[in-house]
This record gives sequence, structure tokens and C-alpha cells, in this order.
Amino acid sequence: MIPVGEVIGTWIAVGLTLMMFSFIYKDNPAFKFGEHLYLGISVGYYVNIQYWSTIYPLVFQQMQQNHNYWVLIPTLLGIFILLRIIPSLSWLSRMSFALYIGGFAGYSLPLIVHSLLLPQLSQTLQPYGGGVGPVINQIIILLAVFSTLIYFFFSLEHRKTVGVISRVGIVFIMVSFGASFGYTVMARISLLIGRFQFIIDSFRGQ
Amino acid sequence: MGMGKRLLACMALLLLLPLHAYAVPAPADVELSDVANDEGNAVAISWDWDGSPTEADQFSVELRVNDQLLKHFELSQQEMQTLTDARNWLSGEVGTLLDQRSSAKAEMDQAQSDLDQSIIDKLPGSEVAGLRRTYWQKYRVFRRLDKQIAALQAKFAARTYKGEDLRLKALTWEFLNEAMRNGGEWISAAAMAPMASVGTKGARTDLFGVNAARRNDAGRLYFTVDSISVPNPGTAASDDSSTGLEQFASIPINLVPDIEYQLRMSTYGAAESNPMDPAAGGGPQLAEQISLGTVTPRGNAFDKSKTNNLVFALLFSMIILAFIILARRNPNMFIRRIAGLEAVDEAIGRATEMGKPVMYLTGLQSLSELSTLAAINILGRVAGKIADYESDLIVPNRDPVVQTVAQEVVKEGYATAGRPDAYREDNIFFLTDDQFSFTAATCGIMMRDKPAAIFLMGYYYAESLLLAETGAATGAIQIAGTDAEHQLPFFIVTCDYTLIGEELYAASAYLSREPMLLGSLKGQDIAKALMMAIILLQAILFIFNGEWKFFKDMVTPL
Amino acid sequence: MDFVTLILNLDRKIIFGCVALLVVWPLLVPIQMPIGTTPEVRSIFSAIDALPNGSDVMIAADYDPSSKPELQPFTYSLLAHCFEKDHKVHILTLWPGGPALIQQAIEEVGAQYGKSSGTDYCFLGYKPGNAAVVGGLTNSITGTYPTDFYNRPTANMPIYQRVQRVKDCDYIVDIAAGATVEVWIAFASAPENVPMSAACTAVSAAGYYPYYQAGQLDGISGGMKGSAEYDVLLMDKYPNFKNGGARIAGNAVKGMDAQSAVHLFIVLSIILANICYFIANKRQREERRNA
Amino acid sequence: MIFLKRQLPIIIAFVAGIMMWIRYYIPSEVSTNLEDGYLEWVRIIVGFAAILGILSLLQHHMLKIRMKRPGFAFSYVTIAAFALMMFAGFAPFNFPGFAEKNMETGSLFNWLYEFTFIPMQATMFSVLAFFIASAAFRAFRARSMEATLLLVAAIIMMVGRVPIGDLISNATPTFMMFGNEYHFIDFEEWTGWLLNVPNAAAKRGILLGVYLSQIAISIRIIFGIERTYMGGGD
Repeated sequence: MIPVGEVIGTWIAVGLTLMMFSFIYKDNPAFKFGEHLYLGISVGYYVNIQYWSTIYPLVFQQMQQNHNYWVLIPTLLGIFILLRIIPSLSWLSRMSFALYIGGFAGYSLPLIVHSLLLPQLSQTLQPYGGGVGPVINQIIILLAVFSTLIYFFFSLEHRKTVGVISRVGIVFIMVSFGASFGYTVMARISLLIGRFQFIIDSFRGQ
Repeated sequence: MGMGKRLLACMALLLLLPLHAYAVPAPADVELSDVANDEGNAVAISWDWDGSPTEADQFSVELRVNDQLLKHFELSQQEMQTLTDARNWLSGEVGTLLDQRSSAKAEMDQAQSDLDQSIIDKLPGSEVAGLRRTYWQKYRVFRRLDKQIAALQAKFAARTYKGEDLRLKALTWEFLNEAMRNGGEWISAAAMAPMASVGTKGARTDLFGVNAARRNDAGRLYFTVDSISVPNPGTAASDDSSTGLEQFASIPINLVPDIEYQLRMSTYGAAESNPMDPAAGGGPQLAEQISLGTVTPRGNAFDKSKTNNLVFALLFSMIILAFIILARRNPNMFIRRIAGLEAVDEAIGRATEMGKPVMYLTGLQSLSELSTLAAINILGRVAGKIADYESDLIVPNRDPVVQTVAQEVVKEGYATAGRPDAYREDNIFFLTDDQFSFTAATCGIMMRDKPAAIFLMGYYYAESLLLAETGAATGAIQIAGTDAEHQLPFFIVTCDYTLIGEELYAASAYLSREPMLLGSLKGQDIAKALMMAIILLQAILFIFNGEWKFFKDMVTPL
Repeated sequence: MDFVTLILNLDRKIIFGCVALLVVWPLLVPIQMPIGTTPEVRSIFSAIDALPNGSDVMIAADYDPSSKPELQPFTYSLLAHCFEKDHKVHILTLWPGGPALIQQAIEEVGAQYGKSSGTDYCFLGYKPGNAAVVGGLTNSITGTYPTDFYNRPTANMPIYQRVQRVKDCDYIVDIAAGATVEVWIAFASAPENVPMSAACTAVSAAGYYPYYQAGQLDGISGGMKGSAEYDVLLMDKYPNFKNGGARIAGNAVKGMDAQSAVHLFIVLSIILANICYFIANKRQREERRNA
Repeated sequence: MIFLKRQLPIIIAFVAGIMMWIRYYIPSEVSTNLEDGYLEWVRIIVGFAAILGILSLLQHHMLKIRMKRPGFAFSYVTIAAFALMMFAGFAPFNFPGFAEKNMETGSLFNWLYEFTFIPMQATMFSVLAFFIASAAFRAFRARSMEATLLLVAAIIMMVGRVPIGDLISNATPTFMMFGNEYHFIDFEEWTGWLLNVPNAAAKRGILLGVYLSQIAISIRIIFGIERTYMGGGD
């Protein structure tokens, strides 16, 4: 026996899928309906998730079960953010943003240096060796990193030597963008395959 | 507070950090020291080892239980009372519920298998429906009991004030006490590990006063101990059935700072068969027991392994700050011309000619992101120009906070251009938080309003192509600028002009000539030059001598 | 209108039609092309496989329905692999759209392997704040997630008696549709020294190669192809997996024919368009010379 | 008042930023607790910030309906869908035929998620496949050296990373070099090199710049030079 809710649901899902696909033909009322429905559903979904996964456990449960009333301070700061829609009180939200963004700037600064900047820099300084092929690759990497950095160097006009090096930089940048593009095509096609798979499965009754 | 004063305050705070090191003497070939970690509870051991270690060479570290340690874990009278009370209360409350729950579970499982069977047997619908109803009844009974028990256990945790901590503490004390009583005071501190697995991250020499062992240095091994492993004494015998609190096999307990530990290391030679598998008959063969000496882990006021981080973070920050100050004095700093910016006027002019609006997107990230800020900066300039040309400006937003700021910036832009009356607040609106409903809605607006020029600035995700391709299909001039490198290829392919990566920031500095942006950009350039110098110098060093790794060591994080 | 102008001014709806056809056809009539595996995916597989049975694996499934076809198969295969090896799984998401998808996956695979929540795995759910959440996990998992997705207190769970923070986990896998891989590297993997791999959408895969190159990521799986490769590896090593339910095995494998077909079509159409473009250019030049 | 509106936020940002920065270098329990507490606060604040979006959205659609702007009827759809989702998530009673708890598998909330949200979002995303194909066809021309490079790299990736690439590689003849056997066309090898060498290196160059920008913005925020995030006005 197949559950009724799932059957109805699947057909609704197929209908909505086709409705959204109609956009590629042209903008039409069916798509507009779908677009607005999606908007409402998504916002409703996010409110629920935010409430049940953050505000409820971190604020209400903390106060009820652990009698931890410290959470009232961030709650108040959170409410300050909501005051942004009232122009005369919107300045209160600055306190919240100052704490959140200011603190986070300080929090992430050393971590960026430690986890991202230094390892990437250090990796460019690998000792050379391991045969002809690897050494050539290492030289290419060195050249690419250096010339890309030159391309994004804004204190010098791109003329003469700098122009040549930055041109080399743009070559590497373009190759890397090409790789990204190729990979992205793959991603998008997969998504389409997933969708068609769903429609086919629904029609086959799987 | 002026910026200079803030800078001074920062320096003062940093100077307040007292730096101290602490080490305890040990046998000649073994070096013991406290290492800085968050709780000040780690001990570093490095020692000489003949020959190169292999996977087969095992070792373990043990420590001797002492009174100090026991005392640390001893429960106070009051704590003991709290724990016993809470346990008694819980077993009283939960006792019968537990039995009820297990019988309810059995009933539910039975009902479920009946239901499954009925579906497999293709029984008539009414019977299946009846069974399904029964199953759901049983399920609800079980869920209710389960919820009650969980609530009581949560209350238990609340009653004992961090109840779990207290339980662990009690269990640990029991174990340590047992170890003391049995005379076998040596307990395992680190699980047995293959010798070859020890070492540090990468190779580096002594820098900034941190001496980590070198992997290339064949005979020197490096290892840290930060916890003792306490097997739960009650695992098999008493499975806490009266309270329903689940049991566990062993607990890692962090070393306690400021207590003196006596350490011993046992090494095991390779066994004939798999040394880690007692069933295979081999078992590790104890080779040697080395007394390591005593050591007291202390929390350091400064984590020395993070010295190079501090140096670089401060250096880069100071360069950037210094250039911002310089730029305030002299805002005419040179920044190279950025292709694509000339097109801005052209695009806006065309919109005016055609009598169509201009659309400006600030990206999909929140206001805290750099790219959004840059986009908003450029928006301010663009708004001013649009006000001059008397076109309409549409700005859909994904983030409500960005929306409010965008409104203010555009209003200001119109006011500066002397046309505050032309500003229409509801043209800068919030759509939705969700990425694809935002994209769908924006594409819808593009198709309906057919803007003559579209600016795609800020950070974009997968919707980049959808937006840019829809825009291209409507025939608009498109200028994109993003630091989202994944999306850049699409903008390059579909848009008329694209600002690549940091060019977006440079453009916002170039257009606004704001000292903050200019100086910061200049500072980054200098930092970049520094990095390029390091890369080049290290490469030259390598050419002369492959062993010279000064710069590499300097930037390798520990 | 001759062929060249026709191609250059081709209505895009024709291309849309071709793409749709090339996707649907191989799905209806599979060819089953053999799937090769790449070193990037093999290293994820062997990293998970090399962990001793019963290790703790933290899985961050940071995606939502929009990337479901690319990443959901990977989540299924990874979970199956972990449970096959009796690893303890800590799974969570930094994306608000994610929880329901993970719930589907973990409940289905968990049931298949007879694993129970709280003991063998814990589904921690969603918390907003990206780096703030990851940073919190490095201090205390149960502190950051006092309750799991089902609102049960985590502190009592047997799984969290041994594991207290990220550092106690043996491995991290980020299944990411967005830029969360950097967050996991910067705030968890690198500072806590826990090895990590990433399975990401094919879009971002190329962008993570610097980290792979620098050894900050053990492996990268890109998109549906990566998932298919993982399935192939899993089926090679654990033959019983092949029979272990159609939903898990080969979900991504099925799509690979269509993937190849459309890729080939796009490549050929680009080449064709470029040839026409050159001919048209040449013609224009000639006309100008003649004029 | 000016102090509260202008100076105070800057002071808060400065103190919080410096504290969180220095905390990183200090290994102690206080510093861990500081980090822990701060991160928890941030999680709560961010949770509230999300609600702001909803308020603005509703405001926008209400206004649209009140002013009877073109297409205002669709705003009813949005508001109704939102109300339905809220009802499903917050209703204090069980829905007949659905699971009892509002987030559980089989609940009305989950049903709506699975059969409306997932298909619509996934479809919206998959429409990209068509667009990417047409964009590749229309815009991908070897106009300049840069464009040609992008094109060639993309084509190698597109063919090389799907099963058909393996088929092509294995079909080409082989030759011997340095004692190893190589295929004349070996897509796996080529794509691997492309990704690991030029791609990784160029991305690294870009990333190094990006990290510096992030450091710069952090510094600017901490020292109160960057104030855009606070919004304009007085």
C-alpha cells in the first residue's frame, strides 16, 4: 500500500517542477505563481528552522531548564537588530553589530593568518626536487603565484615589465577560470539530471 | 578617541602579555617540557631514539597517580551529597518508567513488525489500517515515556549543576583511588601508538624561540600528552540501570595544570604477528621502560607556538594602518586605471537615452562582507551619476540590513547630485533571504522591466550565470564585479565588463578616493610586495642551497 | 540565410531542447559507461577506510535541496561507508535548508545498518552563524549543540562521553555547496589539527585545489561524478554494498551517461559555434576589402 | 546622545575586537570561556537577525497589496504560503494523518518541505543547465588570447572529467617513455595537471590577495575606521 500523502505530494512536486521549468520558455503566470509560492514557503521554512534550532534551545530552554539568564543580554541585542525597521530606534542595532562584527573581526584575524595565509604561502616555498617533472611544475606554480600577485598589484601601471608579467598572470587566471567553468558545467548538468530523474521516477511510479 | 590613541592602547595591551617559559630537567636523552595549550594541561616529550622508527615499534606513556591528583578529583562533602541526592531522586523517579519504556518499546516493535508483515502479505486494506492505528498508538505511548525520561534526566543534570561533570569527576576519583589501593599506581596516559606516528607538523628549525623537534633529525621524536584515559570501573558490573543514564567505556580526562606528574615511557618492539591483535597470539613485546622524570604542566600566558602568527598579523595590520594614516594626509595616492570603470558612464547614458531603468545588485552576502561593502560604495557613486542623468535605479536586495544601508547610500547619492526629489525609497527593496527565490524574483524583474544597464557587484553564488544570462537576453549592458572566484568565469563570458577579484575593491577605492579605502589598498600592496619578496628570496636560496629554508620556516604555522 | 548565420543566430530554445533530450534519453535507455576514479576521490575513500573501526567522523553536510542531486548521493555513500566501518558519525549542517535532507539520509542509512541515534551517530541539526558554530565546536560540541536535531539533550548521550570537541574526532568531511570548506579549514581542521576532506559541488571543486595542493585537504570530490566514483570504490571494496538497497548504491552512477552526453554536446556546439564565428569574421573582412 | 549613537558602538567594536584577537595568543581557561561565551552570543544575535528579513519581506508584500501594484495578487500567494508554513511549524496540536511533532519525518511541516520547497528550489537551480549550455554556445568565442585559453581549459575539463573522457583516453594508442606506458590522449592526467598546477597556483595567487583584504577589513573594523556596517545617518 502506498501512503496517500506521498502520492499527492509527489504529484504536487511534479507539477511545481514543471511550473518552474516553464520559465525557460518564457515568463508566464504559472511561473510567477510558483515564484511567489516558493518565496512564501522558503521564508516560512527559515523562520521555523531559525526559531527551533537557535532561539528556542539557546534562549528559552536555557532559561527554563538551566536557569541561565545570561542569554537575556544577547537576546536584547538581537531585539535591537529587529529595531532596524523603526527608523528612530535603528541606531540601537549598532550596538549589536558592533559587538558581532567587531568581535568577529578580532576573532577571525589571527585564524586567517594561521589557517589560510601562512599555509598557502609556505606551500609556495616548497624545496625543489623529485625529478624533472615535479621541478618544472614547481617552477610553474612559483611563476603563476608571482604573476597573479603582480596582476592584482594596484600601485603600478601595467606597462613594460610589469605589463608583461601581469599578462602572464592573466594567462594563468584564465586557465584556472576555464577549469572552473568546465567543472561548473558538470555541476549544472548533474542538477538537471537529478530533476529529470525525479520526474521520470514519478511517472514510472517508483 | 582618535585613531592614534587607539593604536597606543592596542600596543599597551599587547605589551602587557607577560612571556614566560617553564621546563623541568629530565634524563639527558629525554626532554620534558610544558607546552602551551588552552588549558595549560599538556606535556611535551622529546627523546632520542636509535634507528628510524617503523609502524611496528609501539610505545605508550604512563603516569604515576599521586596524592595531589587524587585530591584534585576528590568530591567535597557537599558535592557528594548533591550527587547522591540527585541519583536517588532520579532512580526514584525514573525506576518504574524505565521498565514501562522497555515494555512499550517491545510492544511497539511487535506492532511494527505485524504491520510490515500485513503489508508484505497484502492483507485487505481495512486490516492494515487497523494495524497501522495500533502501531501509532503504541508509538505514541513509547514516545511519551521516552520524553518523560529524557526530561527527568535533563532535570538531573540541572540539579547536580553541570551534573555530567560531577559524575565524571566521581568516576575518575573512584578509578584513581582504586589504582592507588592496588599498588599499581602507573596508569596509562596516552594510548599505545606506533612510533612512526610521532613527530611535528613539517620540518622547521628554531625560530622565534620555539624549539620543536625536526622530522629530518632522524633520532629525535616529539610527542605531547594532554589527557589520561580513565576506564569506567562500572562498565560491566553496574550498568546504572536504576537511573537509565547510559554507560560508556572509557573517559579521557585532561591533565590538571600545576600538579607534578611523574612519567614513564614503555616501548614495545615488533611482535612476530600483528602486535595490536592479542588474538593473533603476538601481543606487544615490552622492550624497555624509561623513567622520564617529573614535569608540571603550566598554562602559559603566551602561546609561543603562535609567535610567527602574531608577528605577521601585527606586521600586516600595522602596514595597513600606517598607510591609512598616510592616505588621510595625502589622498592623492596613485592607483592604476581599472578597465571597465569607464563603461559605467556609457551604460548609464544609454539607459537615459532609452528611457529605461538601471538595475544594481549588491550581491548575496551580508553587510559584514567586504565585497558587499565595496558594492555599496560603488552604488553610492553610481546613484549620483544616475541622478544626474535622470534615470531610474532599481536595487533588489537579499539582505534586509544591506537594503537599509543601500537606501541611505542612494539617498545620499541623489542628495549630493542635487536631486533629492528624484529619490524613490521603494525602488530599493528587500526580496527574500533565500538564494533561488531571490534569483527567480530578480530575473522576473529583469524580464518585465527590461533595464538598459545591469550592475552585478558584490558576492554571488551559483545564481551568477542565471542573473547574467537573463540580463544578456534582455539586451542590457552588463558590468560585473565580484571576488567570488567560482563565479568569475560566467561573468567574464556573459558580461560586457568584469572586475576580477580585488579589482572590485580597487574600483571602489578608485571611484570614491576615500582615504580609508585608498590607504588600505596601498597597505595591501605593500604586504603583497613583501610576500612576493619572500617567495623570490626563498627561491633564490633554494638555488644556492636546497637546505636553506629560513623563509619557509618563518611562515610555516606550527 | 545560410548555415553560418543560422548557427550564429540560433534560437536558444533549440539548445534548451537538445539538452533536455540528451538528459532524458540516456536516463530512459542507460548505456552504463564504465566509471574511472580519480586520485582526489580515492584519497578520501582510503582516508575513511584507513581509520580504525569505531573512529569518530564529523560530517558537515552544508548544502540544501538546490544541490541535492550532486551531494545527497555522496552523503548516502559516506554514511554507508562509515557505518560499514562502525565509525561514530557526528553530522550537522551550517545551511538552514539542510536539516530535512540530512534527516532523510541519516535515518534511512542508519536504519539499514541498525545504528541508533545517540550511540552510533548523532544528528546535531542546524545552527546559524557559520564560523561561530565551527569555532564553538572546537571548544565543546555539547555546549554548542545542547540538544540534537530531535531536541534531546546531547550531554547525556553515550557518543559524547568520549568525544567532547572537534579535536577528539578523527576525521572531518565537509560536504559543501558553498564556501564553508574554508570555514572548516580555518576554524577547525587547521587549528585543531584534525585531517579533513571535502566533497563539494563541481562548481567550487576547482577553487579548493590550492588547499588540496597544500595538503590542507586530503581529498576533493567534485559533484555528481565524485559521488559516482565514491560509489564505485565502495562497491569494489564491499561487494555486499551493491545489494544493499537501490536508494543508496548507484544513485549517482546512473546519471553519468547523461552527463557524458550533454558534455559532449556542449563541447561540440562550442567548437561548431567557433568555426562559424571564424568563417563569418573572414567573410566580413573580405567584404570590407572588396568595398 | 551623540556618544551613544556614534562613539559607543565604535568603542564596543574596538574592545570586542581586541579582546577576541589577543585571546587567540593566550592559552588559559579564561580565554577559552571568553571565546565560548562570545560565540554563543553571536549565534543568538544572528538568529534574531534572520527574523529581520521576514519582517521586511512581509512589509514589502503588504505594501504591494495596499498600493495595488501590478501583480499584487501574487503577493497573496506569498503571504498565504508563509502563513501555512508558520502554521505547520508552530501549531500546538497534531495534524491528523501526520506525525505528531512538527519537525519529524512525516509531519505536515516536513511534507510541505519535501513536496514543495525541495522541488522548487532544485528546479530553479537546475534551470542553470540550460542557461549554461546556451551561454557556452553564444558567448564562448575565441575572441582573444584570454578567451581562447579559458575555452580550451574548459573543453578539456568538460570532456576529461566524465566517463566519456576515460573511454576516449583508453581508445588512443600508447607510447613508451621513461619505462612507463602513456596514452597519447590521457584526460585524467591532463585534467589532474590542469587542476593541480596552473589552476591551484593562480587561485593561490588570488587567495593570498583575498586573505590580505580580509585582514585589512578586520583591522579597519577593529579600529573603527570602517563603519559602513553600522549604517549611515547620525
